[in-house]
Amino acid sequence: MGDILRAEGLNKSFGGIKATDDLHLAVATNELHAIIGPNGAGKTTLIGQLSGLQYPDTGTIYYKDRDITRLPAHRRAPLGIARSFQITSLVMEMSVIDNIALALQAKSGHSFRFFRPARSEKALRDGAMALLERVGLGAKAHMPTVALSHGEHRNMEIAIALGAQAELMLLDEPMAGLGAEESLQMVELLQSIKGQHSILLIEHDMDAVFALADRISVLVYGHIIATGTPDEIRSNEAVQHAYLGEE
Amino acid sequence: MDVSLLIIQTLNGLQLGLLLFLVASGLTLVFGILDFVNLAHAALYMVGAFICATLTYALGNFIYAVIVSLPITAAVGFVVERFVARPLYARGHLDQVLATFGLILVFETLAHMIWGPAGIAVPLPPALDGQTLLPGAIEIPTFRLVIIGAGLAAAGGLFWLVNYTRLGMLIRAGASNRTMVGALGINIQLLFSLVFALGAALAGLAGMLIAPITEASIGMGNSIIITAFVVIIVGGIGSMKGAFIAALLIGLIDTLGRSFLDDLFGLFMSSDAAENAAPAVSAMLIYIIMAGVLAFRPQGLFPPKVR
Amino acid sequence: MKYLAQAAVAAGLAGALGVQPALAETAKIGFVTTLTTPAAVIGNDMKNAVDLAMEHLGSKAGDTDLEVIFADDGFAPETGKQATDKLVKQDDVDFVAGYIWSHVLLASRKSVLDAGKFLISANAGPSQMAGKLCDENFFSTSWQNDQTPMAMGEVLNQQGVKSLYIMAPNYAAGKDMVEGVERTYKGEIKGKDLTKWGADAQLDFSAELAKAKASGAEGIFVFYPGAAGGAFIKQYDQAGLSETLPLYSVFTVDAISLPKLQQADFKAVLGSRTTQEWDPTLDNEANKKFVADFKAKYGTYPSYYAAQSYDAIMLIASAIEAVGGDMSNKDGIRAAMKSADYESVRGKYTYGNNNFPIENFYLREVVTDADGTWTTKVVSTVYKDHQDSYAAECPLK
Amino acid sequence: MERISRQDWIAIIVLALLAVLPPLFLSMGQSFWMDLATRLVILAIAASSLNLVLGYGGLVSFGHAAFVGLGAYAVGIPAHHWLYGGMDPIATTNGFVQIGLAVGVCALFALVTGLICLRTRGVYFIMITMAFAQMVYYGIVSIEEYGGDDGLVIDSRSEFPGISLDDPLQLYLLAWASLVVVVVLVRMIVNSRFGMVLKGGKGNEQRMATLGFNIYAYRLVAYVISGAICGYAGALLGNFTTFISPEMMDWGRSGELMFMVILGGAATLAGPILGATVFIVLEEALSSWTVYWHLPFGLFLILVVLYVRGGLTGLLSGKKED
Repeated sequence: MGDILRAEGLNKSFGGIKATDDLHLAVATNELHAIIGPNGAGKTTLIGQLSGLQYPDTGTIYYKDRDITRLPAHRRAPLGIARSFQITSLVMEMSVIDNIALALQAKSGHSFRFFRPARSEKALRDGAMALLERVGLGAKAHMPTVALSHGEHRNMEIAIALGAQAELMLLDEPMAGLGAEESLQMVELLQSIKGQHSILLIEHDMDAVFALADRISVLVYGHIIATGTPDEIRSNEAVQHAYLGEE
Repeated sequence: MDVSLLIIQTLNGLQLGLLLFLVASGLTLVFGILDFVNLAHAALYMVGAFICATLTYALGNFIYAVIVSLPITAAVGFVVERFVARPLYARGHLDQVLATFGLILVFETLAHMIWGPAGIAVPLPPALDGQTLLPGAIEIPTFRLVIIGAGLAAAGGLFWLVNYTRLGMLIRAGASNRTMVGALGINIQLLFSLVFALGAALAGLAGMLIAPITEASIGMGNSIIITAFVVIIVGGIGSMKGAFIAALLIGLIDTLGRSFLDDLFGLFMSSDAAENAAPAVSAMLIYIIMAGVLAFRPQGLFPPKVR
Repeated sequence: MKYLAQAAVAAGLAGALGVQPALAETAKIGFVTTLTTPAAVIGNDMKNAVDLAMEHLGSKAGDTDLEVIFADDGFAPETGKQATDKLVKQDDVDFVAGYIWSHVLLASRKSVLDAGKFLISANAGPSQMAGKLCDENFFSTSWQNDQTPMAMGEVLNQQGVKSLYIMAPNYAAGKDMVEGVERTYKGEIKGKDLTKWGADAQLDFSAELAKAKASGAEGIFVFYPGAAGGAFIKQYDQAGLSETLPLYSVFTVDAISLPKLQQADFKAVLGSRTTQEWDPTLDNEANKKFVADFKAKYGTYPSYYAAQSYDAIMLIASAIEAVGGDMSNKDGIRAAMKSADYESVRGKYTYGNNNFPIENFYLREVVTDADGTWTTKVVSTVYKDHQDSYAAECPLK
Repeated sequence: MERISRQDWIAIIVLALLAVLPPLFLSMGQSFWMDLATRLVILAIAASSLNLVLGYGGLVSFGHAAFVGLGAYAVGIPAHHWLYGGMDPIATTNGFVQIGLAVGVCALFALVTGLICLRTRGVYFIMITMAFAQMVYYGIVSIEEYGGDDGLVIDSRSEFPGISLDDPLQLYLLAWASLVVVVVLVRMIVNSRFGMVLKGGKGNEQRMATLGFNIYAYRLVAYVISGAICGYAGALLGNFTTFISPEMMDWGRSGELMFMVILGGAATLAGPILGATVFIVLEEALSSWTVYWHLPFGLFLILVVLYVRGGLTGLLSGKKED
C-alpha cells in the first residue's frame, strides 16, 4: 500500500505572510488522514493547492507518483481527486438533484452535448438519486438547493464527492457549523465510506477527528509539526504545546 | 519630427492624462471600496462643468466658481449615493451598470432641460488666458499648464489622503477587505457616502477644468467615461497608483497617436491611406492597449493585493 | 395577463395614431432635424424658423391647410432614418424636409423617395445626392456641401494665402468641405486633420492645433458646425494663433455660436471671415421681414440653418399653392418647385438639373451691430449664380 | 414529452401573439406598426442570444452590439460589391452566403475575443467585451469604402429562392420563424448537459472546476454560439433597415440589449422577447410624446433594476423556476 498523495516542500506566501511553509505530507491509499491546526494555520490554503485552485510558489505535489503541481483543478478531478468546500459551495440556483447529477455528468464523458435534455438521462438521474438516498436526502431531491439547511448542504457535499467516484477526497471542514446531532450523523456518514476512499480531512471538531482518523497531521503556521496515529498525536509534546495545550 | 512639437504634444497628453486621472480616481475609489460600477460618474463630470459655468457668470470669476462648485458637486454625489447607489451595493455589477446607465439618461436630459442644448462657454480670467513661454521657445496656452498643475495637485492630495490619513487607512482597508472595515465598528454607510462624494467632486473638478477649453455641454461625459473605465481597468480596479499611471499612459498615447500616427503610417503606406487609417487606429489604440494588457494580466497592471 | 393588456394598448394606440381619412385641404410636411444632444441647438433654430414661416403663411398655402410634424434624428443616421420612416409610413406626410446632417440625409433618402414623397433638404448637401443619386423628387434649399468651401478657397487665393492647414470632422460633410476647398484653393496644403464626430465628438483640439501651428501654414481652414464651432474658436484663441495663423472657416461661426461667444466675451472672433449663400444683411424684402420677425420673436439673429428652413417651407407652400392643393398632382408640384417661384430670403435663385440651387455666395465678416450684438455682414460677392460641380454627374435634365 | 413549464407557456403565448398581431397591423394599413414589430422580433433574437451567455452563463457581455453590427455589415458589404464592383469573392446578394458570412464572421470574432475576454472576471469582463466592440466600431468607421461614420445604404436585400425580403410581411415572417427557432434552440441548449454545466458555472465556478469541468471551454463555446446567433440577428436587421452604420455597435446599443434581457427576465425563455417588446413600445410611445423622453425612460430603467427582480417573466410566472 503506497501513498496516493505526496506533497513535498510546499511554500506559498501572500504578500509577506507565509501561508504554507516547507510543508511535507503523505496520504496513504485508503487511509483517512486528518489535518488539524489552529485558526490561520494555513489549512484552507493547503487544500486549495492540493485541489488545484491555487498553485504553490515552490514545492511539488505528487498524485499516484505523478507530478500534478501545476495541473488546474478541472484536470485533477478526472484523475480522481474531489474536494468539498469549507464554506458550502453548491450551485444554489439549481435543485438538489441537479447538483449531484452534475457530479455524475462530469464522470461520464464530455458535456459538449447540446440537444438532449440532461434531466432525461436516466443514468444521471438514477445515480444522483441513489447518492442522495445514501446521504439521507432522497426526499428533498427536487427542492431548490438554497432551501436546504446548512447540515443538509454538508451532506450534499459528501454526496458530490461520492458521485465524483473520487479515489482521494479532500474534505474541508465538513462539520463546520453543524449542530451536535448533525455532526454525529456526519461522523457516521464518513465512517461508512472510510476505507473505500483515501480521505484527507480537515476538521476542527476534535472528537470527530480522533474518532475517524487513521493518522493525523498537525499544521502550525503553514508547517507540519507532527504526523502520527491519534494516540501518538495525543501524547506528542510539541503538539500539546503548540495546539492542544492552548485549551 | 519636430522636437518642440513633440514636447508640446507630450504636455497636451499629460494634461489629458491628468484630467482622465481626476475622473478615473473617483471611479476607482468608488469601485474599489464600494464594489460599485458607476457609469453615471460621467454625469457628475458634466454636472460639475455646468454648475461651474453658471457660477462663473453669477460670480464673475472662474476661480471662485470652481471653489463654490466643488462642494455642490460633492453634494450631488452624496444624494446620488443615498438614493440610487446605496440600494444597489448588494446587487451584481450588471444591475449597477444598467441603473447607472439609466441615471446618465436622467442627468443628461435634466441638463438639457435646465441649461438648454447649446452648452455654455466659460470665460477665463485674464491671468489664466493666453500663452506661457516655456524654455526652448515653446509656447503653450497658460490654462493647459493650470490643468496640469491642478491635476498634479489633486493627485498629490489624494496620495496624501489615501496613505497618511485615517480616512485613507479605512479606504485602503476597505478596498482589500470590506467586511473587516465593517468589523472595526466604523460607520461604513458614512464612509461610503464620503467616498462617493469625494469621487463626485473629483469628476466635477475635471469637468470644471475642461469647461473653459471645450464648454459645458450635454453629452460631454459620454466621451470621457468609457476612456476613464479603460484607465481603471488597465490600471487595476481599486488601485490609485494604477489609475494614475494608466491615466497618464492613455492620455499620452491618445494625444501622441492623434498627432503622429499619420506620419508614422506615412512611412510604409501612401499618404492618403495613412490619412484615413490614422484617425481610426488612434481611436482604437486605447482599446487595443486595454485588450493587450488584459490578455496578459486579467486583473490589470496593478491589481489590489487581496480580494 | 399583462401581455394581453399590452397588446390591447398597442392595438388601441394603433387605432388612435392611425391615418385619418385624408383631408384634401391639409398638406402634411414632416420636418426632420436634431432636437436632442448638443446639436439640438441647431435643430431648435430650424424649428423656430419653420414655426415663423408657418406664422407668416397663416398655416395655409393658398386654400390648403399646412401641418408640420417635427421629428428628432438624435444626431445619428440610424435614428434619423427611423424617424423618417415613421413620418412616411405612419403620418403619411406629403413632404419630408429638414436634415442638418449629410449622413442622416443619405440614410433617409430611400425611405422618402421610394414612397413617392418629396424630399427637401434645408441644409445637408452631400455630393452623392447632387450627382449620381440625384432624384426628381429631391430638392435642396441650401447648397451642395462643396460650394461654400470652394468659395472660401477662392477667397484664400484672392487674399494671397500661400499655405493652408485644414481641420474638419470625420463625416460625409466634413470630407465634402475639405474636398471643396481643395478644389479651388491653389496654395500648398501643409496638413489635414479629420477629427471624431457624432454624439461623442472630439472637442479638445490641443493636439491638432499644436500640429497646425508647427506646420508653418499661413492660414487655417476649418469646418466645425454647431457647438463644436464655439469650442474650436476658443481653443484657437487660447493657443494664441489668431496672429500667426488666421482663421478661415465655413459653417463654424454663425448666429448659433456668436451669442455664446459674445456672452463669454470672446473678441477674437470679431472680424473673422466666412463664406455663405445667405446673410441677415442681404437686401431683399423677404429677408428683412424674416430677420426682423425672427429677432422679435426669438431674440436672436436667425442662423443660415434657420434661413434655409424658412425657405424650405416657403418653397413647399408655393408648390402646393401652384397646384391648388391637389397633392396627387406630383408632376405639378415638382414643376412648381423646380421653378423656385417664391420669395427666398437669399433673393432670387434658380434650380439646376440636379435640383440644387444655382445661387450667389458671399464673403461675410463678424461685426457688432447697432445694438452691440455680434453678427455678420456681407463684405463681397465671391460667386455669382454658382452651380455645384456634381450636376454633370446627375442624369436628370 | 417533457413537462411544459409556466415559463414555456409565456414564451408560447408571446410568440403566438407576435405571429398574429403584426399581419393584423398590416391589414389595417399600419405599415409603421409592422416596422416596429419587425424591429422588435429581430432585437428579441439578439437579446435571446445575449440571454444565453448573460442569463444562463452569468457572462455580462457589454459588447453584443458588435455582433449585430458585424452581421449587418456581412449583408451590406457583399451587396455593396455586387452592385458597385470590387472584392469579387464576396460580391453577392445570395442570402445563404450572406447569412453564412454573418454567422461565420461573428462566430470567429466571438472565438478570438472570447479567448481573451473569458480569462477575465466580473467587471473586467464587462469592460473588455465593450472594448472589443469599440474596436470593431472604430474599425468600421475607418473603412471609407463602406461609408465610415456615415454608414452604408444597402441597395439590395438578401435574395432567397421563393421569398422576397422586400415584402414586409415575408421579411417579418422570416424574422418571426427565426425567433421561434432561436427560442427552441436556446431551450434545448440550456436543458442539455452543456446547459447544465453553463448554468453550474454561473452559480459556482470553483465547484464546477473541482468536479472536473473546464468551465473556460464551455463558456467559450457558449460565447461563440451566442455571437453567431446575434450575428444572424444583425443580418436580419441589415435587411430590415437597409441602412447600416457603426452606430449600431455603439456601447449604448449593447446596454439596450442588456436592458431588454434584464427587463424581461434573465435566464428565462420569454424574457428577452418580453423585454424587447416593452423596450420598443416604450421607446416609441415616449419619444412621440416628448423630446425629453430619455428622462422618463431613464427613470423607468432605474426603477426596473431596483424593484423588478426577475424581470417581467418573474412577475408573470409568479415563481422562480429551477
